[in-house]
Amino acid sequence: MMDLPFIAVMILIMLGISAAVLKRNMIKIVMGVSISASGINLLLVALGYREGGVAPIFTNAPAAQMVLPTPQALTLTSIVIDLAVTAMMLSFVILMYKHYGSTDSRKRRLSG
Amino acid sequence: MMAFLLQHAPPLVIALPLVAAFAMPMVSRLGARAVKAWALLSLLATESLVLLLGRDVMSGNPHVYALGAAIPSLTTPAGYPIRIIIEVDAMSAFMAMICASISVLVCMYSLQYVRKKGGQDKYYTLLLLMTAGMMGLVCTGDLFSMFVFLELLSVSSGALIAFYARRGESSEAAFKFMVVSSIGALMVLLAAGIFYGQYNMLNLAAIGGMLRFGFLDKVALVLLVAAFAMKCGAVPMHMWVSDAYGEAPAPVSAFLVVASQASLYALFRVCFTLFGVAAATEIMGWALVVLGMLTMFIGVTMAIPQKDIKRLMSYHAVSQTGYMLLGVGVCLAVLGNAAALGSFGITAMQGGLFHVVNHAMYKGLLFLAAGAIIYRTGTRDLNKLGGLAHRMPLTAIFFLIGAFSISGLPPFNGFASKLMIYESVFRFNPLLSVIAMLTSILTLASFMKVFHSAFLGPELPEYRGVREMPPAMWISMGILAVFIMLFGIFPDLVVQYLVGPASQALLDRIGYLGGVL
Amino acid sequence: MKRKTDKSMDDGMSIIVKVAAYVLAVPITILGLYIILHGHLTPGGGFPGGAVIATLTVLFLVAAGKEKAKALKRDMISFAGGVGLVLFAFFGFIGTGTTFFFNALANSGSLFGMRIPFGVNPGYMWTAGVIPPMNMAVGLEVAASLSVIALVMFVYTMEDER
Amino acid sequence: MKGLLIRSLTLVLLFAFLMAAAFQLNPFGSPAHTVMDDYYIRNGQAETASNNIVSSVVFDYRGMDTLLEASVLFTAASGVVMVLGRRGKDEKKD
Repeated sequence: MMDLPFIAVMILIMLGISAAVLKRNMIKIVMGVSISASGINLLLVALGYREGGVAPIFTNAPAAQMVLPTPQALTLTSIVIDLAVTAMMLSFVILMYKHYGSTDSRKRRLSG
Repeated sequence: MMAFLLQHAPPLVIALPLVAAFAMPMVSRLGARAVKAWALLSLLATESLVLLLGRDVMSGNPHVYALGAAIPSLTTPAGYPIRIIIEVDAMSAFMAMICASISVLVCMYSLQYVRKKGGQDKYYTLLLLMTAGMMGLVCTGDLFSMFVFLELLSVSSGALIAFYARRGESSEAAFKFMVVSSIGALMVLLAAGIFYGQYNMLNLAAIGGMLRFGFLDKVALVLLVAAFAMKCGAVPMHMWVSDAYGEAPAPVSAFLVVASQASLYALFRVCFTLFGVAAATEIMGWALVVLGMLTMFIGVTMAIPQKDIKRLMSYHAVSQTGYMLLGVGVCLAVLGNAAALGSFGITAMQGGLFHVVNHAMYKGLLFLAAGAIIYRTGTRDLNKLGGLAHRMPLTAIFFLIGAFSISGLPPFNGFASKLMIYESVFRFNPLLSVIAMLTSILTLASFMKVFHSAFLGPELPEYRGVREMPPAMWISMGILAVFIMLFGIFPDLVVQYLVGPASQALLDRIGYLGGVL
Repeated sequence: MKRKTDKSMDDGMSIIVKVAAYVLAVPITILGLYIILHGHLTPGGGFPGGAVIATLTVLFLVAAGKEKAKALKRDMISFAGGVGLVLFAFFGFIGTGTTFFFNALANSGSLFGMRIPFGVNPGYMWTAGVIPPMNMAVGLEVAASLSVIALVMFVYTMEDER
Repeated sequence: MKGLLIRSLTLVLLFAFLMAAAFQLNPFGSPAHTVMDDYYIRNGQAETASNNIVSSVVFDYRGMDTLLEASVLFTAASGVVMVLGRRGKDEKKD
C-alpha cells in the first residue's frame, strides 16, 4: 500500500502516452502529452516526500523535518516547459484546423 | 582577458547565443539589417569562443565548470555535486565545434534565402535559441539540464519547421515533430526522476559513480536510449524525420541534421559514460548495431522512390545516421573485451564519430543545394526539374561534391569515414560490413538519379530565366565544400586531432567521472 | 470558414463582465506582484506570479473582445519579455567574477544583501541576494510571454477572413 | 490495423515495464538517499540568504535550468508569434 502514489502516477503517465499514440483527434494528442507530463511531475514530487514533512521554507516554519526541495524545483521547471510545449503544439493544431478544416489527424497529406 | 574568457568559456558558449536571442526583440526595432547582422555576429562570436575552448580541450585539458560555485572547479563542496556542472571533454568540444560551425554557415545562408516578409527577427531568434540548445545539450553534465536543453532544442526546431506556416503540411510536420520530441523528452525526464529517486543525484558523473545497475537502472537505460534514438531518427521512429526535414526551410533542414546529431551524442554519452562497462554492453552494442543496420537499410530503400528532392534527402539522412550507430555500436559491443577493442573497436568508434562530422557537412551541403534549387525554381518535384546545370553550374558542382561524399567515393570525406567503418565492422561481423557497402551503393544510385533528373538533360523552357544563387548562399556552400575536400584529402590529420581525442574521451569513463568527483 | 460567434465576440462580452473584469484587475495585479516580490520568503516566485499577471491579459481579451485585443501592441509585449530575460541573464553575469550564476549579492550588505538569522525566522524582505531581482525579471518575462501567446492565439482564432 | 496492434503491444510492454519500476521505487514517504537535499536544507540559508529553499534551488543551485526554462517559454512565445502572427500577408511560397 505504501507505493500507491507511484502506481497511480505510472497509470497517469501511461494514460497520457496511450492517448498521444492511439487517439486521432489532435487536440486529444496534445492533451495526452500534457497528461503524461503532469504524471511525471507528480512522480517527482512524490519521490521527494518525507513522512510528515513540511514545505522547505524557513519563514515561520513549524518544527518538523522538511520535504526534499529539489523535486519541487524540478517540477516548477518542468511545468513551465510543458506549458511552452503545449502552447506550441496547440498553435500548430490551430494552423492545421484552419488549413484542413478538421482536427482529425487522418485527414492529412503527408505520409511518413 | 584570454585566460578569463577561457576559464568561463563553458557557460559562455551557451549563454552567448541565448542572450543574443533575448536581445532580439530590442534589436529588431532597428530594422531587418540589424537583425541579420546581430544574429551573424553573435554566432561568429560563439564560434570563435567554441574554437578557443575546443583547442584547449583537445590538447588534453577538459574543462569542468560548476555554475554558481565559489570557484569554477569547486564541483563537490561536500563530497558530492550539488550544482549544475558543465563538463566539456573532447567529445563535447568536438560536437560543440560542429554545431557552432554549421550554425554560422546556416545563418549566412539564411541571410538571402529567407525572404518572407515579417517574422524574420523571429526566425533568427529561434536559430540562435536552437544553437544554444545544441550547445547546452552537448556540454552539460547534468541529466535534468539535458532534458531542459532537449526541450529548448525541440521547441525552437518545431517552430522553425513550421516557418512557412501558411502551408498546412509544414505545420503538420512540425506537430508530428513536437509530439515525438516531447514524448522523447518526457522519457528523459522520467529517467532522470528514476535516478533521482534512487541516488538523490542528477549529475551524470555522480550517478555513473554510484550506479548499481539494478532493475530501475535498466528501466532508466531503456527509457534514455529509446528517447534519444527517437530524437535522432533511428528506424522505428524515423517517420518524423522525412516530414520535418522535408517541410522545413532548407537551412533549417541542414541545421536539424546537427540537432539530431546532438541527440546522437546524448545517446553515446548515456551508453558509454553513464553506464559504461557495467551495463550489459554486448546486448546494448548489438541493439545499437541492429538499430543502425535497420536505419541504414530502411532509410535508403525508402529514399529511392521519392519524387520530392528534400524528402529524398531526408531519408538519406536517416540512412546515414545508421552508419554512426553501427560504428559506435560495434565499439560498445566489444567494450568489455580489451583485445577486440584495441584491434578494431576503437577504429569503429572513430569511424562513427568521423562520420558524424562528415555527415553534418555533406548533408548540410546537399540540403543547402536543394534550397538553392528551390530558391531559384520554386519547385521541389524532381519530375518537373531538369537541365539546371546550364543555368546553375555552381549549384551543380556543389551538389555533386555532396553526392559523391555521401555515397563514399574517394577523395571525399564520406569515403574516409566509411572506409574506417567498413574495415573495423568487417572484423566484427563481415555480413554487417557487406550490408553497409550495399547501402552505400544504393545511395550512390539514388543520388545519381537525382543529379540526372535535376541538373542534366536539355535546358527546360520554364527555367530559362533561372540564375545562379546569390553570393551569401554560395559562399556558405563553398566553405562547406572546401572543408569536405580537405577532410577527404587529409583524413589522418582529422582523426589525429579531432576524432581521436573525442573517441578517447568517450571511452575514458573514469576520466569523465573523475572530472567531477 | 465562417463561424457564428465571430461577430458577436468583436466587441467583447456584456457590460457586466467588462466591469467585473476591470474591478478584478486590481486584486489580480496585487496578488501577482506579491507572489513575485515574496518569492524568496513564501511559496511562489517569478513563474507563478508572472502567470497570475498574465491572467489579466486573458481576462482583458475575453471581456474586451477582438477589436480591443488587436489594439494591444504585440511587439511591445515581446520587447518586455526580452528585457526580462536579458535582465535575468545579467543577474547571472553579475557573478562572473567568481562563476557564472554565482549569487554575488547574497550576504554582501548591499541591496538585497541583508544577512538573515539562520533557522526559522519571520522573513525579511531585503535578503537573498540576486534571487528577488531574478524573480522580478522572470516574472516580467513570464507575464509577457504568456500574454503574447494568449493574445496571438486569440486574435488568430477570432479572425474569420481566410 | 497492423500499426494499431504494434502500437498497443508497445504500450502494454511499456506499461508493464513502468509498473514494475513503480514497485521497485523507494517506499513512499521515506526516500533512501537524501544527501543532496539535506545539503540544500542545511546550507541553503547560509549560502543564498533565502528563506525559501525551493527558491534558492531554482535560482541559485540550479540557476541555469531556470534561465533555460524561461528561454523555453520565450521560444514558445516567439514561435507562436512567428507561425500565427498576421504580419506577412504578402509572403512568397517556398
